[in-house]
Amino acid sequence: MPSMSDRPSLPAPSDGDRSERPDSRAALPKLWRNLTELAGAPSISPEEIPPEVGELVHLGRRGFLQVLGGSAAVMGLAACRPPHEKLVPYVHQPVEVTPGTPQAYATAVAIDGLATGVLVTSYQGRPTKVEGNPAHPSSLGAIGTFEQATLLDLYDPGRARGREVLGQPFALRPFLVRASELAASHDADKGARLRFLVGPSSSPLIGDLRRRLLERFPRARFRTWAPLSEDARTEGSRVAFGQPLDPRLHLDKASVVLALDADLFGTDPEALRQSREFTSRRNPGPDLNRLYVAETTLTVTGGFADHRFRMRPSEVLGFGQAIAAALAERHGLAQLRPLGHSLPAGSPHLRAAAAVAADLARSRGKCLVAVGPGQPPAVHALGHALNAALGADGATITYRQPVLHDTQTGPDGLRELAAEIAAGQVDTLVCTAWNPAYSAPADLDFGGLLRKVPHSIYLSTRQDETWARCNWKLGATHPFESWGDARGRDGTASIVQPLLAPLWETTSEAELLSAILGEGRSTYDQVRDLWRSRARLAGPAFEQAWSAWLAQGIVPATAEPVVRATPRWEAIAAAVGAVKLPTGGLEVRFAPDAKVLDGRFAENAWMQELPDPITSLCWDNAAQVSPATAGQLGIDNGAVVKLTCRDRSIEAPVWIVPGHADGAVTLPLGYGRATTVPQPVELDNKPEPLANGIGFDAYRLRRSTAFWFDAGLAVTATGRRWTFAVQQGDFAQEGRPHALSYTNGDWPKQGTHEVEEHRGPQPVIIEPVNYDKEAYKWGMAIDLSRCTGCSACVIACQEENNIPVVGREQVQRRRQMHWLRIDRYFSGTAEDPVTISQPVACVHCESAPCEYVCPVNATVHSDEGLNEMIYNRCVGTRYCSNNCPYKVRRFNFLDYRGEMEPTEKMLMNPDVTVRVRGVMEKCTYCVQRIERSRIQARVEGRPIREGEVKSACQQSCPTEAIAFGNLNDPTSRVAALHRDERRYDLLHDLGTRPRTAYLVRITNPNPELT
Amino acid sequence: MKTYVLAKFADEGAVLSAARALREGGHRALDIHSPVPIHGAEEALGLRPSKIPTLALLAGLTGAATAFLMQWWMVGFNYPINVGNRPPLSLPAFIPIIFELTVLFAAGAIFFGVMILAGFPRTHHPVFEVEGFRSASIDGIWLSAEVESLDAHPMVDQLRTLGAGQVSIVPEDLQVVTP
Amino acid sequence: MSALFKPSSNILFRTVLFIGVVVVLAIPVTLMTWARTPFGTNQFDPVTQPVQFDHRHHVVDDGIDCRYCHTSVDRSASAGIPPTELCLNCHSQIWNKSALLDVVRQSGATGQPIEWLRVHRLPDFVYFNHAIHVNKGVGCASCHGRVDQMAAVQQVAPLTMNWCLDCHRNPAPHLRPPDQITNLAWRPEGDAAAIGQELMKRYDVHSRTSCTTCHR
Amino acid sequence: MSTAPNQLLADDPLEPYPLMVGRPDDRTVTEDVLRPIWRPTRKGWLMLVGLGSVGVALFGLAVTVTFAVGIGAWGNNIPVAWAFDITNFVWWIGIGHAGTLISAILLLFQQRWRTSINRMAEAMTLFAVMMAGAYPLLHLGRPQFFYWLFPYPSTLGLWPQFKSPLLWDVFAVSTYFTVSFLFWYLGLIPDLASLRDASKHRWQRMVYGIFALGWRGSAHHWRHYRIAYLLLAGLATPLVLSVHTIVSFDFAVSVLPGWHTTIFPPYFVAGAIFSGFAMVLTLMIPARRYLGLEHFVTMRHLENMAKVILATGLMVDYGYVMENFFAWYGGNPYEAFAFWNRSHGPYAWAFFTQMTCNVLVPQLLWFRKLRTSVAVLWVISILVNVGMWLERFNIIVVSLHRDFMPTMWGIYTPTWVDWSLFIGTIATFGTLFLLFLRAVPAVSASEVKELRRQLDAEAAGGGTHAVPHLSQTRPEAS
Repeated sequence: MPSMSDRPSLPAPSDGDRSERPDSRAALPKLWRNLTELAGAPSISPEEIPPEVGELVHLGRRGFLQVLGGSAAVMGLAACRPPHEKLVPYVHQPVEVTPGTPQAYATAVAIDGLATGVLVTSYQGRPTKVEGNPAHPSSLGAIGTFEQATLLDLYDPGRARGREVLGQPFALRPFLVRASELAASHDADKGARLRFLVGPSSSPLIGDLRRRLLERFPRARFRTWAPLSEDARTEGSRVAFGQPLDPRLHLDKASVVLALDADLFGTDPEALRQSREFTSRRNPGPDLNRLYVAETTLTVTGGFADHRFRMRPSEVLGFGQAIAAALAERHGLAQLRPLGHSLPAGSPHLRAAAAVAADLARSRGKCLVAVGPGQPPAVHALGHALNAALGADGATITYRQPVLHDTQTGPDGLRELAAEIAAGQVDTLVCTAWNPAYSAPADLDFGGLLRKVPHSIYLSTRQDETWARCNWKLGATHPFESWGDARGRDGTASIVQPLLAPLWETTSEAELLSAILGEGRSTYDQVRDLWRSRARLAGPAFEQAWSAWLAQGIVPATAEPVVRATPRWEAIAAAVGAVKLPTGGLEVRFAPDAKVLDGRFAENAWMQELPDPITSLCWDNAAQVSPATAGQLGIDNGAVVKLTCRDRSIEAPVWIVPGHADGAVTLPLGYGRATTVPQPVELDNKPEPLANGIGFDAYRLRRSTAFWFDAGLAVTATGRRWTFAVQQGDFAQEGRPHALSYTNGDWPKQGTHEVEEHRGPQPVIIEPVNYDKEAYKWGMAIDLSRCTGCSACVIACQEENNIPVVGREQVQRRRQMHWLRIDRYFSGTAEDPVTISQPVACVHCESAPCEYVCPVNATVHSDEGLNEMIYNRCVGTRYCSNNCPYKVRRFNFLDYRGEMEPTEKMLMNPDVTVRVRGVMEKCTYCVQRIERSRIQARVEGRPIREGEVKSACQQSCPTEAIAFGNLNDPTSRVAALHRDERRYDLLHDLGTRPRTAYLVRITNPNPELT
Repeated sequence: MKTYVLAKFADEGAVLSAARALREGGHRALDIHSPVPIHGAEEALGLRPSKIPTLALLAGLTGAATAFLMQWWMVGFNYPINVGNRPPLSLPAFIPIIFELTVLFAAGAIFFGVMILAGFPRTHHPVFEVEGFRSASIDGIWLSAEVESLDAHPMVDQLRTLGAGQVSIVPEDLQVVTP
Repeated sequence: MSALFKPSSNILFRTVLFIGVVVVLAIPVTLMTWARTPFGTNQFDPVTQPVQFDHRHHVVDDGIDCRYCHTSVDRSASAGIPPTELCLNCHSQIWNKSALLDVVRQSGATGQPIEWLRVHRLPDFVYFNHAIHVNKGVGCASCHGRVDQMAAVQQVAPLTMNWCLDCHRNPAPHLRPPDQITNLAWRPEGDAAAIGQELMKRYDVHSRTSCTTCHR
Repeated sequence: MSTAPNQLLADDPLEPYPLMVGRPDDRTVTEDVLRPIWRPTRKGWLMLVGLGSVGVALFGLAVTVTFAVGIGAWGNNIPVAWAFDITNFVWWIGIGHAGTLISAILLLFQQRWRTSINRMAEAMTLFAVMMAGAYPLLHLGRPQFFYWLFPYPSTLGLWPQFKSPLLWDVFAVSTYFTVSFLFWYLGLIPDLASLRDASKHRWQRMVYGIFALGWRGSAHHWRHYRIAYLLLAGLATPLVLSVHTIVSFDFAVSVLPGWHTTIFPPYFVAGAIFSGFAMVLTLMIPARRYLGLEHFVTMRHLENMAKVILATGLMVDYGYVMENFFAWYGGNPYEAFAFWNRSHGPYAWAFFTQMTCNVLVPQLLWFRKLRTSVAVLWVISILVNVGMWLERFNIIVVSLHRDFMPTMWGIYTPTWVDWSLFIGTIATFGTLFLLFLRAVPAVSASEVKELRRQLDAEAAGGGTHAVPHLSQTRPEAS
């Protein structure tokens, strides 16, 4: 990664006009203005149109290509051109910019206030790719779907923009004045009628602003709201230790892991690190760890588990208690006795509880119990107790002070605020939390209350439900557009630096808060001053440190210290004893959605089209039920049902998920958006709100008192039906050896020689070409033992390779374009299926069936044995796809790009041709990265180093399940994996000689349970 | 000075014997016109077998050679590319195109051979000047003799004696005379 | 005269047929030929630029090296078009009154860049990289010709795929010593072939004809 | 024309129907054959052409939409990347083959019953191949670059990929069309001359005169003509086999279960003749009525064609049996599934309709009563066409929609564009055929005249050799 250190951090210019939005304008204006002019915009003087909008909107398509400073441009195949296109250089070329060569900048993406360090690849000021920052403890080099998807949001023409106060549009300067006037009106009563509703934040900068705001308005109150609040988790630790502590799991140290309704590898904020740590011990042999999962909904974690116990949400506590009881009775952990409570006779989990307890007891100090945020505090407390009793504390689990400014982010705070608003005690509500009108529990009717507030100030990236109900509306600046800071879950701080100046007239949270403080200082200065004082540095020393922080993406030694946590057994016992769980009837469980999380990614096309890791649904959510429950209710896939719970009801289509707990319904949050309106600006093609009219809104059934699950749900069929967009055809392997799996026990004896027949040479008439003499023989290996199916690679591939989104209707026609798909297979019984996920992209057959049928040489082999796809030669007979046994080729049935908005073109990776209608495309092993590295290496007169070329999927993978590299280098990881005894080839008997090898999945079931 | 003498005959036997008689009398420039091929006409007129078959054979071989050399040079020599691990020169894969071009060239040669050997297109010919000759493509059987204008009338008499029905003379100036 | 067609009709008919055949054959042949002519390839078409920049003067008279302006030619895909400030490095001192340089000074003053016209254009799906060629001994002149003799730069190479392939298949004749890369006038002394072979080894040249070398 | 009732049935019990009813003299033959061209246009014909033009317009619309929107306007997807397009292509090509077979192969085998039907059959071939040829062009994602499939010296220095069956198709289909056209036109020349000489209006005579190229029925013409005609027939025969063999290679050389089969070439050729003869019947039964040529195209011809349909139908059935047998016996699970899926999968309806039309229905032709009933024959011929279309659909779509990777299984549903293209080609084909019936003799007058001479000779007891057949080209030694 090119170092960040040479990055200029220009001081904020002093001239008043510029200092309006100094942070962005100051840091990058030169680069940016040149960038736009670079693009050969018609020479419009800045006066004619507002700079933020105008220059970009007037940017021609060809224009942007010139951003590449004159290198061969990117897009469009059949390029017929006007004579002599424009070639527009910089006026002042920024020192760190080399036309035609990308830079990587380190920054951080914070979701619900918890930062993940990222490296962003940027071409002359155009961020095009988000990757994990290896130096960051929450990333370790991996990157999740959501962090990557934020890049698409950045360029989305549908983003909210501008400032509107009581119907009047405001430029920044007048707005600052207006805001300070409003603030002044609260000085009299010290802000008694001033309220802030913010999203979870760990940013020291925001913290500092909050402190200063409360100094000026002592009686004002800050409330934090997150639809996926982890209050129960915090509360649980408060019960267990008397103080809110943040447990940190060290899965690499644990041999036995029990997850109680915890989606460790899915939607958990630490999923990246946890996946990496857990799979680091996912190798066959004595050291192989074991994962038990007790959950309601089938999650990626559950699918990856060695044993999965499906139970209604309310049963988890009982299961935990049963384990506690067993540990107390049979394994001498007496301190657990008061917590223990064995399961009623006839419970399906009797054996399980006993076996898990025994297994945990066997591996004291090397085991841990994790509890998910969806479980009540008592269960968390129980979890802490179990960990303490099992000697996990300090060994496999450590505790830190929470990094969020407000430990309380859930419905309770919101309820109090709602009460205050209802009582008319709030004159001004400053809302920077994400869309509370939509995401607040239904019983609070927060959307309705908002209208009661005389001055409701809402800062948002979207014109969403809340936007419609507030009277001060501010388009929010994207993190990649503004300065700031954020902390990871362990407290490690990162400086958030802008990659480009704001694309549109927008405001950042820091700007808004300091505006209310009546301060005009740029965020850039504020961050630097704050960190100067925190670091107790000055002058050159600070500048040096500062640029080092920017370059590394983290501020060293800022992690929270580990604190000793001693469980308060009585309190825990009391809490566990006192807990009242809703029971009776069907249970409903609210779950974050794998695609849109809590709904904030609903407008993100990448996430919408990403197939759900379990159901493979896209552009939709569904009421998930088990086959048995569906049978009892007499409903099938696609049946629209009426869900009634405590006199509230919604209608939702049903999707039957094997392995779902009986007697419960899972409702993924975040869909059913009807009110997101497109940005009302003159766009060539107005973006339709993506999320409108798809899915259903589960928030309407969610109560602040039953936040995560509830009972007494009634389901009645409406007789209507709904057609889903499902990307996967069939979920069974049909007895075919595609995704191979063995248990740790069977593997050495039985598996090793069974796998033999799925690898090795096939008899052929013609002696195949031998690539061993070549300098490089690129290959890939995918370890099914590590793949959780999290889908990060799918988005990474989409981002790297300019893969278009085709939309719901086209997916229903089976025309999705993902080069890399994750096949998930269910085997065994529909009640307790074995789930296995298998990433499949082009396997680059050496004897490729697709090639010899192409009449025009559009797909052929390179001298190094890559299966090349040459888009500009393709005439689109689609014969190659017919003859591809892996069906990994994708065809541009329609013009999926259409006329792109200028900002959408900025997203395109200039190293990859943008495909036109009528051509075939497929995974290229990221050949653009290979060639870039090759040229770099050959210019420097050295061979390409191991690990220098990483495929996008490999780079993103949290579990390092994907290895890519040079098979002719015996020391490379991929070569080693190709030699591994677990290696096998997909559809080996066809003799296609694939370059991508798979490694058999090894599970580690507990012998007592098999 | 060429002149055509056309004689209409009642049946095929008559025209054949007339033709034979005239050839024995030393007339070579004879032709028989009929709606369907008359067996024995070639023999009666002493025509040598057609060259078409030879043409077709040569053209066919040319086609085959062209097809093979083309494919060999293009993918085996000029730009050999590794396609699906198969050798650039895979002869079996060349066969279909070799065959097709053989047929194409041969067929072309046959058709254009007829055009040239039969002297097509020739929309005008002196014999068309005789109105009655229109029956030649329907049911009429005609014999045409190409003679010096001075010999036209003797020829007419000779044909009459050989059993011709209507006889016409088409002189140089195409002014048809029906004696 | 009772015949349907006049005697002349034979000639007419045959002529028409002949012309018909010729036309049908001529169309593709013409197209293929045209694609190879300078009209088809845009060769030898001097481009008038917004600034009357004369390479002859700067290269020959002032002896400025190509890399002084095209700075990233040896380390990046793009050779780089000089920013206005680079022009002004000199022209703020010399010729700083010349009317020829109004555009440049204006650009420097207003921050509005100079809009040059592209002369050498490859299709968008072709990924040409200057750095690797320059570092492996391909001189500027090989593709750009004697720019030092051009009043206004023109494209001298056809820039067709076939032309690229010729060199990629047999690079030796097009190589030159490292110190001669930007020497537009360089000619190999002595046995050109031998020199080429020797340079092949020295540079460790592996010119490839695999598709993804240029198309990605 | 003289048609005595006793001539309606020949005395041979095996061949009860005569090749020609009556013994019309040359002039009558000419008049009978040319009459449909001279007589004023009829309402029925006009209505059919009008109907056809509507279909042509529909075809034009669908083509426009396809070019404007892209292949996405069709129902094709991944995995079913080929569907109606290639199905129709194979179907049309197959239909074309019957024409060449009748005119060429029957000529070589000296089958006299070819004489009065070959002209129509050849015309059908031409039009069918035109329709077939449209699809390979239409189905391209980027049709503007179709010429990349031809080996021409481009500035790219790149050539076509000669290992691809699609490229073989390009050569096969274009050769096939050219040869069929030359063959058809050569056969037409003597009749064009008759039209030139017999037509009433001068403009008619002029037009036909130009196309007759100055044919004078001269012995010099005939001697080249006859051998040329025979040689073309000799070339067309292997060509026909090669074309459908190559078409079958499109599937046979792939790795796809249900495609990768060695019996495809013979099985495809048999299927082609099967469907082709059915189409000839479908067209000829109404045509002979409309042209008033029942005495030239007699029940003998219809019955013979019915017999060919029965025979080739049985060959096709054998193909079905074999491919299913090997799918089971071969023991390849993917192969076995592909065939199981045809009869048990979502497209089972297509499979069973195909079996009914191609296996059961033709068996009716065992019965003379049925195969000599014009109405029954006509219905059967149409059913066979339907069946053969479905056969291609099953081979292409049903094999594709569920192949190796269950996760990529899918369903294909045609859009209105798919249907319009299909119907559109049928309409265009029909319209062209109607125009053909009005423009040139649908029965070869000159050959009928010859046939009559032969029949006369036989009647005179001289036997066939008394009057030479076209195939005997060498003058006997004198």
